[in-house]
Amino acid sequence: MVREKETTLYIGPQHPGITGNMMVKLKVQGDTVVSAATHVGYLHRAFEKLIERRNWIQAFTLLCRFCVPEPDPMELTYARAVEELDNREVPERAKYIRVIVMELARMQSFMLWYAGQSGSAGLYLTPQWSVGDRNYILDLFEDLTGGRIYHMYIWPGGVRRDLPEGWTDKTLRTMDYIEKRLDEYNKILFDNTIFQKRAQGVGIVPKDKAIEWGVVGPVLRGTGIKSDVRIDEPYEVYDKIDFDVPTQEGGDIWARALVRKEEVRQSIRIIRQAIADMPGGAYYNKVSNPMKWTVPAGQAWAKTESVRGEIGFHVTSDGGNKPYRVHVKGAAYTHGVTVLEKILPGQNIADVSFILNSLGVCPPEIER
Amino acid sequence: MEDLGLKIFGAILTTIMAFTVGMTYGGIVRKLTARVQNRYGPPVYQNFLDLLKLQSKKTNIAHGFMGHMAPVWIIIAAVTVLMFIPILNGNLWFPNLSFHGDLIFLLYMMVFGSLGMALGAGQTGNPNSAIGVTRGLSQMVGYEIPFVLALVALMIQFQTTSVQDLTQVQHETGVWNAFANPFAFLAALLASLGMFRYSPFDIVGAPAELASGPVSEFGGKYLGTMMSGGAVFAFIKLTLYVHLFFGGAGNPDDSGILATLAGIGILLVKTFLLYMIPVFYGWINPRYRTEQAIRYFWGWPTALGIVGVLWAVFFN
Amino acid sequence: MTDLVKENILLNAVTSAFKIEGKVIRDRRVEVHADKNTVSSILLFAKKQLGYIHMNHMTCIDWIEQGEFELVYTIYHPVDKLTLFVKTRIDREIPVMENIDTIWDHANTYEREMREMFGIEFPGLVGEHDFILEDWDQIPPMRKEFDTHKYAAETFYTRPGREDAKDVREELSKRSGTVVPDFAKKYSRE
Amino acid sequence: MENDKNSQKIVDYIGNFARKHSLFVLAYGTGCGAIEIPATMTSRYDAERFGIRGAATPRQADVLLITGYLSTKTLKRVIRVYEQMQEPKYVIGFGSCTVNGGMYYDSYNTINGLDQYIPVDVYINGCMPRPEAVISGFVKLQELIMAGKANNGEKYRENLEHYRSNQKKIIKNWKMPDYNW
Amino acid sequence: MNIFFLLITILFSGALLVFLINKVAPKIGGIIAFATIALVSFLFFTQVDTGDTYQFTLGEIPMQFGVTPYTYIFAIIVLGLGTLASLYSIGYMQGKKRLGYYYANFILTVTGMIGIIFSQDFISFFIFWEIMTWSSYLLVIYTGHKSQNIGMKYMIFSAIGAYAMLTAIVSIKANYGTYNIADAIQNGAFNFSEHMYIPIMLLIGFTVKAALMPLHVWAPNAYSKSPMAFTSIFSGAMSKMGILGIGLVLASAYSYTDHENVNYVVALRYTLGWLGGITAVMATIYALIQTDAKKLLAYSSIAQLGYIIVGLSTGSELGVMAALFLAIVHGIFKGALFMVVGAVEKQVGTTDMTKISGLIRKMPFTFFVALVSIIALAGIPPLGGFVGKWMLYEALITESNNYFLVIVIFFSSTAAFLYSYRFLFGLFLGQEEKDTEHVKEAPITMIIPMMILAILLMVTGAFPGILFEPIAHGMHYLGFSDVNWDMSILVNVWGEESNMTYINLSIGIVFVAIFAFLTIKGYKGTKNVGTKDISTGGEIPTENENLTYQMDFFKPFERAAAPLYKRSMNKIWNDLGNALEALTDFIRKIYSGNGQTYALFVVIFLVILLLFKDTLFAN
Repeated sequence: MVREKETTLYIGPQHPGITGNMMVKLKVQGDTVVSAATHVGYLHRAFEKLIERRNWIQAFTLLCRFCVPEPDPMELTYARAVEELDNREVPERAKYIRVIVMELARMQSFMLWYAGQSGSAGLYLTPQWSVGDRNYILDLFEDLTGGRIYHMYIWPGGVRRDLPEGWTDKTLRTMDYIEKRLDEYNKILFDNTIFQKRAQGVGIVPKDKAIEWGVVGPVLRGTGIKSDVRIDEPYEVYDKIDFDVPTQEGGDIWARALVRKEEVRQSIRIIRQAIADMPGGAYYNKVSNPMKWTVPAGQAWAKTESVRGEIGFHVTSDGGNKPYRVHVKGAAYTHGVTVLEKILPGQNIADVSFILNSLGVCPPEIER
Repeated sequence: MEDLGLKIFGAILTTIMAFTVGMTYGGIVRKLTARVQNRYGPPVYQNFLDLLKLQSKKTNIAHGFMGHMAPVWIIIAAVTVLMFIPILNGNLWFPNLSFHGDLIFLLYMMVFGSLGMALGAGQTGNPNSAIGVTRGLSQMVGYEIPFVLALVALMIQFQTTSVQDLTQVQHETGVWNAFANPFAFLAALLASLGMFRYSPFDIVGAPAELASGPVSEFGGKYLGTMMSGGAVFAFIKLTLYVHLFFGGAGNPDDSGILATLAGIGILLVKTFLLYMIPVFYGWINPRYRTEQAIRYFWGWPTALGIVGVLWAVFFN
Repeated sequence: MTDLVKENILLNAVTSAFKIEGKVIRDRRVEVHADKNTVSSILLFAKKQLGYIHMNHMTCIDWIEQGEFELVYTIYHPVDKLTLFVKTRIDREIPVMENIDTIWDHANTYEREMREMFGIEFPGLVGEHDFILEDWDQIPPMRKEFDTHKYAAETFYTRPGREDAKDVREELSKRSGTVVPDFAKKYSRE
Repeated sequence: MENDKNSQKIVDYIGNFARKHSLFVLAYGTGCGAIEIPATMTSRYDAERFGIRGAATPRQADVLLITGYLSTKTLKRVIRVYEQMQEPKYVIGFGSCTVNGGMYYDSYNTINGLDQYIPVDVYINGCMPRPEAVISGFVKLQELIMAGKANNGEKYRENLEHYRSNQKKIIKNWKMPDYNW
Repeated sequence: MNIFFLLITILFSGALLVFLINKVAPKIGGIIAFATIALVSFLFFTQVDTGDTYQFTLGEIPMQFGVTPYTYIFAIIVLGLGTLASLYSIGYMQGKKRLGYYYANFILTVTGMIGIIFSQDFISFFIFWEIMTWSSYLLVIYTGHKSQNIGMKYMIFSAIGAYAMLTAIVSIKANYGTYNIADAIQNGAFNFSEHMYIPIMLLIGFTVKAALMPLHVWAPNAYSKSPMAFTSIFSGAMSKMGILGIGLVLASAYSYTDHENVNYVVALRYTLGWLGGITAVMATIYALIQTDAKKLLAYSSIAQLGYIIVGLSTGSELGVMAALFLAIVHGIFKGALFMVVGAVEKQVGTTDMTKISGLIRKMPFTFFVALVSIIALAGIPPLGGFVGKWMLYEALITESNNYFLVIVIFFSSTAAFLYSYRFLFGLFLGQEEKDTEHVKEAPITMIIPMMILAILLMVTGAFPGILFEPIAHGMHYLGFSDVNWDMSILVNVWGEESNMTYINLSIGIVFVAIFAFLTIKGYKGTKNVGTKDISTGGEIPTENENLTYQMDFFKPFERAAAPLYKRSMNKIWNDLGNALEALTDFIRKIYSGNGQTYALFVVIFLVILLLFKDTLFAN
């Protein structure tokens, strides 16, 4: 066999710069990437196969593990798909709670992204801060659902339990705290000229190709295209809440970072509004015996805006007590394979991990 | 022969001191970093434990002779350079060989270790190591320019190339070189940021990019020995800077035990304060790309260095 | 509810152009059923003529009883905010489908996954055969006839004491000696 | 080799003390448990207090954290990484799925029972284990090290055939290079 | 018979014998060549004293042979390296064609150089200069048609140099009435009072051989395309002939120039110094982007010659001493390095660093020599290269006002670490690949000369005084006042010193201690593994994947230094290079393009000059 000319460089699966258990095989010439190939499957647990063996409610234990950094949108999307099949109404209060949970999830995921982004740029101070502060949001989740990471809180027909006493106050206090901290983060990361130099003009997703490549979420908004499921196809009570969808021109890492930076502010705004507007009443449109629950036959497609972009669930039911087929499409599915392989060639080795973080590549979402 | 005995004793004492101080500074930096990061942090002596652990690993892997030699080279460079820099100005206890080598020698001897490291890393065959080495060498070309400019400025300003004499000059005039030639000092200070390899110049072993760069394949006793060498080197760089720019430490007229201890105390204070500069800078900055780092050194630091040389030529 | 004007216009545009069946599911959701040979022309038509430039999703459902795979292409109009499902069925025995990664680059990923998980062949598809699995020598795992539990039990070591489908509450009560309350019993499995 | 505390020499004692307080964890997030590692390492829980810190490559690492289920594809990489680590080396199985498969007991792609394939020193159960649990797992490991009982690296080398046969059962195409030992 | 004639005769007859015997027994040609040069070296070092002269007349022209203390320095380089290179040739040239042609020209080149060293008048100097040029040209084109173009370029530049030199020689005769070098110097031929063009013309002639910018264009290709055994003396010794001339002219200019004309000398010094500095920088940064090891070394040679010229241009004791020391040491390490590359070429078949890697286990001795030479080249203590570099820096800092030249030189020598590492890594480190599995260590006849050179480097590092002694004599001859030197202590004018004994002692002690510690400690648990057993993130690389980082090795540096590569180099090199290339083509149209025509042309030019010297150069 003839030896290749370009050097092969394995970014992962065991590599400090990879965003999860996956591998990007780079062919490099000098320190410039010539070609990149994403290899996944290291985290394949056959969720979609296993869900076919679980009943409708048991699926939730698996669902939230689809993507660790942000489990809640998965639950919500699945719940909404099942609700559509089952024609199940959701109480107004549950919708508000769901919005709060979603935005909290967005914030904690932002904190993780923030840590990854600055960590991959070589700044180790802010990751410590933001992951530390993320614990406060996880505390809120713990109070609400009993779990730090995996919540299994959103169920078809509402949420599993009502807000605990004093939870809203605590949430508001946490929001105030985090808002204050965000200013400090910005001073360190976004005002830093070195970070700006590193991020500007690197990892550009071209605007004219973005939609065709299947780019979604903040990455798409970073190219200047305003696209957000919360606005385009409002679910829950997002149409009743006033918030902005930030966009930036350029399509580079810097633009995406700015979009995310603004988005987390909007999340705080949404949470405050949702808490203020929250109606009373029921929080759960009960399923009588979830273990024996059957859902009418049909297919449903539900999508939700997660922190990385649109998450879609295609749920098929044959009328039985188990889902016939659930297919999940996460944002990373396209970002991590097609987009990554297309934008990495020509980049510097130093920027590979940087770009991975910026695209929000989350391998369990790709292979499930 | 009494003289020789004293010399050997002094040399061993110097080495132990440099090693201990270097390791402890590393530990203190880890602790302080942790505090800045809202953490409690490891104990100050954590580095010693790490070293001990690495040395007590039961199996070790070398990728051939150069891989085996790399730590040796680093220690050779570290200890040899240490022998040739004055620890205390004119003190009888630590004269070592400081009269027998000058700045140019020191500059080149410091590269010796890097070369050994580079060769060892090269033999492992890990592409990450090779990339790390190329980055390190490229960056070295970057920061050596302002550093040498600063040194040349000092040398021509005081008409000497010996560290010992430069220290003595400061001791006699009472003016630190940092003030005698501020431009050269600034150039050297900025160059020192690259030399200490804290952020934003930690491009050699950038974890998220290259695993850990040149040391990717080194573990156990090899990594431990390298760590010791690195600790000594940290002390060397700091002491050199202190002697070049901060008036050194120690009283050449008094080599009594008290005066010596006082000298060491002053040296420790000065070196520690100096060490904090790259560390502080590193806390709040992300990493440069290699070419950005090189460009940085060829920008303001070099300009300052040139001004420093002109200052030395025209104002003295 | 709106009167589904846009949806019906879309449905008419597609069904009349290709003489196929379709329906409006609800607001913003339209589906058409196509023959497997016309799928790519429908997709191309939708992309070029109607502006459905974003492909959200592409999935496969294994209808083992009918002996068919159902392929669903979900495409989206970013301005009209409409979603169009193009559904087609292919024979389970001869699972060959047209490759559409010339229309959307990222269809490549979906198709590689389907090739691996369902054994559907896409002529002209580039990319390594091993996408998610490695050295897989059984029938494609997402097919309904593949019994994952049996396979796992045979292949992997099973730690003693681990049995399937036990009632957690009963097990817990056995261990701790407490009685399962009545209200809880109604949630039990059978 | 005897591993009673009584028979430990003073050298071993010092060595174990150092090993105990300096655990370099390999940066390998094999599963979803990796999400709690940042939390463990950062400000609230701060594992560095115990001398626990990250290591970038297996050569430098002491502890291999198996953060959750292992798919067969990852198992192969884990074995390779584990064999590249230098003794003494420790493995911590993280989460219920490493113990007995957890909720993935019926998945065709994840192993059930990690200790069949590589020796495990400490299991931490839970799904997922909280940072406190992780730290307590590490403390347990430290106790084992201090008692001289964490010598699974040697055990693996001695019983290599046993582990190899188990590994080869799962990894169908054993393309591992023979320079592993 | 006079000893000088005897030596020259031995060499000539050796060349003839080798050429003739090739028809009968080609295998012993190499041995004869080695024996000839070895015999000459032996005779030279035992029988010849400095100051011996021998006068005779050729026709009407009085000629003089002799050895001055100054040329003695170069005789050391030429004969030492010549002997070792001829020994090396035996192994290197084994199995190659046209051995008679090769060895005859090899000996002729050495003859030319020895002749230059012996010559004490300009006529014999020029004749031997031409013999050297001519025979080396024939060796450059040894490999055949591909190298014709390169050989042509070399020839064109040599011709430019030869014309310039000839013009100067003739006008010396015309103006000072002598061909004798010493007389001409005494009469003030180089003192810039009048006829300033004479030293400048001579310098142009010499700088071509010393590959100073902008007359270096021929060098990279000529060095890299000739047989490596020859390149080791081509670069190691022959370029020093240029240095010999430059040193002579400059030293005479310093010594004999009046106060009123001193500004010219200063201007010349600055010009040469900066040209040398720029040569060093440019050649260095071009060396570090080369992928062919030969070319890398060729550029590195140019850079090193730049340092030597910088040293000479200082005009201070320490500077000239540094230059002469560097000249000898450069001869040693560059000779050794070209031999290393030759060994690799011989054993592997290529010197393209993108294609080979990981030879260290296959060729450990060669690696050792390469390592030692590279350490010397990079100027890292404690080897000979450091001594030269140290003196050069000290000279520039203490004795010249040219402080920014220090920075230029320092930049160049720091950047030299880059290509030094590239060289070692490219050939010897990195992954061991299947396609170099069959490679074995070079034959013993190649190893021995390389090893001798490596040991010499260590000795010159520990006891530089061995070389300081002849250099000091030579400098006295050139008119430099008392030169301070010590066996193993380096001293600058400010009195600071670097003591090589202590340095070696310290390095030695620490080495033994740490090496023993690392080797003994955990001996049982220490394993040597192959280069495939590396952490690749847990993945197992397939066989055709390349894990050695070889392409565009210093890309980040290239990017950072992009302006240097782009603007100045494009302007200087391309404009000049292209223009000269065009000139080459033009001249090739006129002449048939081989060496004979060139020789004829030079002879005709000489005759014309001699005939019309009175009309052309009358006062």
